[in-house]
Amino acid sequence: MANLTNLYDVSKCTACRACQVACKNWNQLPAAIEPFKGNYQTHEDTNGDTYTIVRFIEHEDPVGGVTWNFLKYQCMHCSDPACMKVCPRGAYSKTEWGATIHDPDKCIGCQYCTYACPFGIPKYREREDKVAKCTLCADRVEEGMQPACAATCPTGALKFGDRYELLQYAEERVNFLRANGYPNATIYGKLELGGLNKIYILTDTPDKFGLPVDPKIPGQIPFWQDIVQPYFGWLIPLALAGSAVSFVTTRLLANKHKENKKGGHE
Amino acid sequence: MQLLTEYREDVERVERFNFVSRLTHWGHTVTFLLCLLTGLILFLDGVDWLAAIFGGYNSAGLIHRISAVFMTLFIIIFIIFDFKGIKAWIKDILSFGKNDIIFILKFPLEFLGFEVKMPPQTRFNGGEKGNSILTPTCVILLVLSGYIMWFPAAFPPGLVRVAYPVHDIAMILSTFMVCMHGYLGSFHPGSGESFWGMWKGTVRADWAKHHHPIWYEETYGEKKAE
Amino acid sequence: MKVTRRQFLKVTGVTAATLAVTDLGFDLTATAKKLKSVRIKNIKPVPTICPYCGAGCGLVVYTKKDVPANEPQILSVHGDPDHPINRGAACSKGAALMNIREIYDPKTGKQQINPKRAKKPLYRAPYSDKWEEKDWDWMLDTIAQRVKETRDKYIIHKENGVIVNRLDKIASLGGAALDNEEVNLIVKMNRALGMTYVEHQARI
Amino acid sequence: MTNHWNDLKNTDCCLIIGSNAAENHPISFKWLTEAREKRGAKIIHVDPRFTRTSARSDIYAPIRPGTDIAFIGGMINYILENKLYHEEYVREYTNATFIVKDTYDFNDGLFSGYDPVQRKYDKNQWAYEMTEDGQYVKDMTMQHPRCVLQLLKKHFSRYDIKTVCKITGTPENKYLEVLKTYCTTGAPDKAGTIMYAMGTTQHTVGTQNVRSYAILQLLLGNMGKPGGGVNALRGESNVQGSTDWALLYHILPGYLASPQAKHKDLKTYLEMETPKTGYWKNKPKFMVSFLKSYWMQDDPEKSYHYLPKRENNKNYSHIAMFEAMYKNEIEGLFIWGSNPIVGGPNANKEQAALAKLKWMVAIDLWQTETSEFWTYKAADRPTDKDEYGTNLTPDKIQTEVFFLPACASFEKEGSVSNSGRWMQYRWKAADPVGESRADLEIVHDLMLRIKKLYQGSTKPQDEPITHLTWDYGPEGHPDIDKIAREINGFTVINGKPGKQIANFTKLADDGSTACSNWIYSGCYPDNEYLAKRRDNRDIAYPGTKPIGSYSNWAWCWPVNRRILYNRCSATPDGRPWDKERVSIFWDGSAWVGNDVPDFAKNKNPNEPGGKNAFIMRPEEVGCIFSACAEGPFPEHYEPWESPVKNLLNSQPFNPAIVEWEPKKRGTTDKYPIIGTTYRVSEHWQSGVMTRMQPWLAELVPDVFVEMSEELAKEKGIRNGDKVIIMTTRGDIKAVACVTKRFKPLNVAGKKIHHIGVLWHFGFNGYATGDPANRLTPHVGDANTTIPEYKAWLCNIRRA
Repeated sequence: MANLTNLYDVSKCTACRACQVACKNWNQLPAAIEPFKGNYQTHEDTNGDTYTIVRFIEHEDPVGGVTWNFLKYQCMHCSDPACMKVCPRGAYSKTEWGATIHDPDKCIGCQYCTYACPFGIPKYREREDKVAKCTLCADRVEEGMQPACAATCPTGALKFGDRYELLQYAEERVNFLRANGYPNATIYGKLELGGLNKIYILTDTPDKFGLPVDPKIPGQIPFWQDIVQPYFGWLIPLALAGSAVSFVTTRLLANKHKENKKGGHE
Repeated sequence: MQLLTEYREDVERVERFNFVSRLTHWGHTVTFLLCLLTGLILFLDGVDWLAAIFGGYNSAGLIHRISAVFMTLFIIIFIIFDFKGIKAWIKDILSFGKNDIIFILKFPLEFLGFEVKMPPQTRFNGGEKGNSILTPTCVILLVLSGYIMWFPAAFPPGLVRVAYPVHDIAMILSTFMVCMHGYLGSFHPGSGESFWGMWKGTVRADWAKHHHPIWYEETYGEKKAE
Repeated sequence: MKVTRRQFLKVTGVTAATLAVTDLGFDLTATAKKLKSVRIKNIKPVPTICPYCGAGCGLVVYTKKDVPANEPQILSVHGDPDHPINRGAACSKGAALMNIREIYDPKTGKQQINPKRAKKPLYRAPYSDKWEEKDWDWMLDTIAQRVKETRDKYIIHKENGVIVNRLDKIASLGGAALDNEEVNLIVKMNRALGMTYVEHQARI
Repeated sequence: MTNHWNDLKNTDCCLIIGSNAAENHPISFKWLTEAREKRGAKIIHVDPRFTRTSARSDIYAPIRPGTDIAFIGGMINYILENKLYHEEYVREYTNATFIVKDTYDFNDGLFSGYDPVQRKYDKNQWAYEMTEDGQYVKDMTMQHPRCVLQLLKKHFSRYDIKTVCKITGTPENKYLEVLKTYCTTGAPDKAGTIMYAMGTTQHTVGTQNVRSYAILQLLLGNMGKPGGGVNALRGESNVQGSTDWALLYHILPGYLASPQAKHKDLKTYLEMETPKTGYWKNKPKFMVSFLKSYWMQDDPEKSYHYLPKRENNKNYSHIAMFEAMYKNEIEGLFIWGSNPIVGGPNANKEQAALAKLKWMVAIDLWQTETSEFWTYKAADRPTDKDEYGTNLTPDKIQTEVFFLPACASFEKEGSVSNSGRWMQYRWKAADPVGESRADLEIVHDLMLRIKKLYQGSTKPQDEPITHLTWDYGPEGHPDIDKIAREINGFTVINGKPGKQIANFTKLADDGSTACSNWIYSGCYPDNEYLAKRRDNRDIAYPGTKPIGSYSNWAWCWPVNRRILYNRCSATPDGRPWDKERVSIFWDGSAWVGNDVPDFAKNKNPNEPGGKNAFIMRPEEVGCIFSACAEGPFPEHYEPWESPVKNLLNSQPFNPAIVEWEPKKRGTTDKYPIIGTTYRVSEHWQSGVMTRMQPWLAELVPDVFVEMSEELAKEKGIRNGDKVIIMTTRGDIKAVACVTKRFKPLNVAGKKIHHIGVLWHFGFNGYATGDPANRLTPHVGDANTTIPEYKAWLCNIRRA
């Protein structure tokens, strides 16, 4: 089955933050009111009640002048998600069309996923002692609707559809942007981490939007998940088995020698 | 078949572990096992039955955290009330030498029940020293990494990410050690008196003289008397 | 499931949607993952127009039926996919429409009536520092009385031989967010009373 | 808007000036984005602040607040000098060919006929030259020295690029870019649109700002075309409708002037107010039908006197109202969902004025700051400054306050008119909260009770009430259908409603028809309220492409016409200027196409008047030259409070404005920084709707003031610091937002700092903060008295 995903074109985004509200409206999330700290972007990061935020980043260079970059930031729905890898409860799963979804009934709030995620996306929700994140509105999509953010986007900066077709459109669009004043325009999410199920059309390099240029799953995660978890654990049964063998052999040998009453070390 | 050696009051006994040491030891035994079992729920897949014993995943998590706090408290108590003991213990561990290496090399045979001639040992033999180095180190790592994982927001993300494998590795190593130690300290026929040393605090003087001659000499022997 | 070109276009909102808001033309119900079934399924939305700026975007409100007036009724609010101006879109304010009536409590996550909404007529007596709750009848009667008192005292019927029927002592302000039918009546009342200070947001 | 939202997709170039469209009208960018993608359209943003609109524009040109006329004047000059105007259009569809009398003159910022004492002009000095039989004298070659085009050329010749940039602070290269890009729309098959909002109108020269846009668009031939027009982006869901309904002192519904004492009877009124030419010559029909809708039983000659006649030439506007209130001249006040102590200019004074009322009725969804102006928290100020005696405790405030809870827009039903004049219905979706009620029910019940109090009165001054036709059913819930039918209009038979009329062309001046608002006539012609229509097909006229008219969606005034002045979307002989974007055209026997013609349907282009595209004007052409309070052409005047001298004339500010508080005019010695107020996408107007909503309070939780890094450095302010902003009217506290997007302006070689403050805030809600309007002055435009919120002087320091 084809992957369905969101395409986000920063060159069309006016940062109205409708996506942020529509997300709360659909996912029934309360507000998380924080004081104003000098940037339009009130939340520095997503939180347990805010699955998506729009970043506001200012740049200035002597030639191009001031630019104000906006970036909608949320779960990237990685094809091989680290959150899914580390979750001890198997709360994460991939839908067959590419969304990474999280089952709150299984979640125990351990937050391993939060720190495993190269984008720091799953966030702890204190009032439930669980982690929460963007679902790509899987419930809506499975009923034939678009995700809430894509449906509400006034300018069409967010489009939802077939990943392959959206990538084709993104290529055209990036070529257009490169020829029209954005020489560094690029696609993000096509190749990153083996292809994200979230595609960005950027007017500049990813670092100008606060995106990791080459996102990687932190090295500790595969070491932990692929080596420690499956292999180290065998030491424990080994110890138990050794003890059992010893329990038997010592007694067998003791019966044999009899005189061994006094010996032994703990 | 006899599981434990008999506790005998009719012979001379000498103190091997004071009350604080024993409290710490047994306190850790309980909290460690609780943490282990509740923690294994996450480490192993498909152990819902184990979670069910503790009343589900959430209460297992709660028990894990409470036990961990007590585990920490025992360490603190130990440090506060028996600092001298710790110093002596560490000193003894650090005196790891030739005799200890020979002990460890020969140990597997003894483990299986063969008669082996061991070199004289200090308060702790080579195996115990190994255990004394590894297990507390692992426990400290478990405690530290555990708190990092409990309060991830208070630590740098890199440290949090390291904490997970560290917690796991420390858990595996310490569990390995605990299994061995638990067996040797109780059901291994040779352990004999050492169990009572930790349970009641005293061991038979003759046993001490035989198994830990150097320590016995230093503590209860003539040298001490001087 | 195979997404055809036509279906893709529908999903991306390129073609104008039909009245059936939820029908986007493809079927994903076969997917194995169990999800909460969509809460607006089989609910007919009520179209409204966004109450904020002058764009006049359409919004649709999904409500639970048979819920008492003072309890949360709204399931969701979306941009109206049939509306030619916004085609299903809504800005942050429009998307938040539900908050005018209902909010989610940050402590419990529970849906509740927005506690800031005024629920009862209130009266502040001269020199008082607090509101008193009053019933509608008392309020309307007292206001009508005040209007009559002030009007009877100050209405100018004739000035220099010309009938002017002018009342400069009562003013009316506001109304830009009200419906046409409402402002029609407000203007009618104001002018019939003789009011001259009739102003609203278009001036500021 | 002369055009409408969907039509923005038809544009080739969009000049956004005095508007932050992307933030305050986000959906506009849906259609601009489409125009950009499908047509390669360019978007230009001219604004003092680099906003989210600027971020999405092709060209951003900074401008000093209050210098739009200089900016546009320079464009007009550039167009005339380089002959970039659409000549045929200008010749046929505007008054460029008209000859003006030689009494017209202009000297050092003053037109002829100025009376410095009254601060008023004698507009007769600027009259057209007329033939003896009452025809306009024209020169179709537009060479006559006193023809409008030549006068225009002369007037704006002083607006050269260098001077303009010195005044506006716009870098020359950016200005040139704007000129070159926008002026290409003068080509016959191109269309450029101007989008403006309160950044244009909230000035002492607001009206002339808009006039300058109109001149620009007429010169480039952009009026009446799909993708063109002068488009006011209106800020409230029904501010268009409520303006059409005349919730304003100077008009009656449908833009009929409200009577003054000088209009001593109906006959005099109609004689004075009805022009001889243009469609307004039908005014008697509209006025009489209006009177019939109010007092159906009475003879219009009599019921005319039931309407109040205001004092001749007295200003009753918002500022005047609060000035009068402050002077104890007003006793009672109704507030229908308005919040003047946050949204009104000089909010401290307006708050103090409320305390002088005897009684006040506030109708709103929430406790607004205005409804709680008498509380302790309302008296809270960040500094000791108290210029107007606002610092009053409740025990000193006499005002009796009645608060009536209103229900939300989706808890009731009714229609609203958007900026594009579309009248759309909103259905009831949820129940009102608590005891809250629809404003319709409130006004209905209230009026019935007032009528009851006056029942039986025989006093002549009570007749307007006792005779008032108020036939919408018993108390409780009025019959909205009856109201809608009255809006459309019907015949009157024996003082009773007869049949619905088709539209305003069927109205009569003999009392046989009633219609409460003639421009809305046609919304309910038979038994269907057209505002409820939901057919969203964009049907094209055979042989043309659809242009986004959506003519079967809802209804639009006048007579469902989606683009005004659409006669000029076609050549003088009736062919479309652009075959791709056809509005209407002459098919040999009638005007047909994708819209309702703004013209007589069967009038041949070649018959007399067949090219007169602006039928609402007496001249029946577009007015490049048009008498406003401060002159027939826009001239640059500095804002009332300005840090610099006018480089074009020696007038300190607009010579025709009223100075309400001359002593409160701040000067640069104490207040060297230009201040401006504005809104953001996430909040709405005085914030009383949005600050009460957690989801929106979350997005913008506090009042902030934007400033450049340079200014912040000078003042020792860091990003996120609390700061105090000071003007002669008051001080407020706000959070500093230090940004690269603000730059000091270079005005005539002088470095000028400017700051911008959000004005959404007040002391109630999930997000609270000081109202920025405590800083703004009580001074307004010379024609409309719209306050000058957008340019004033202030100073700033760390709190």
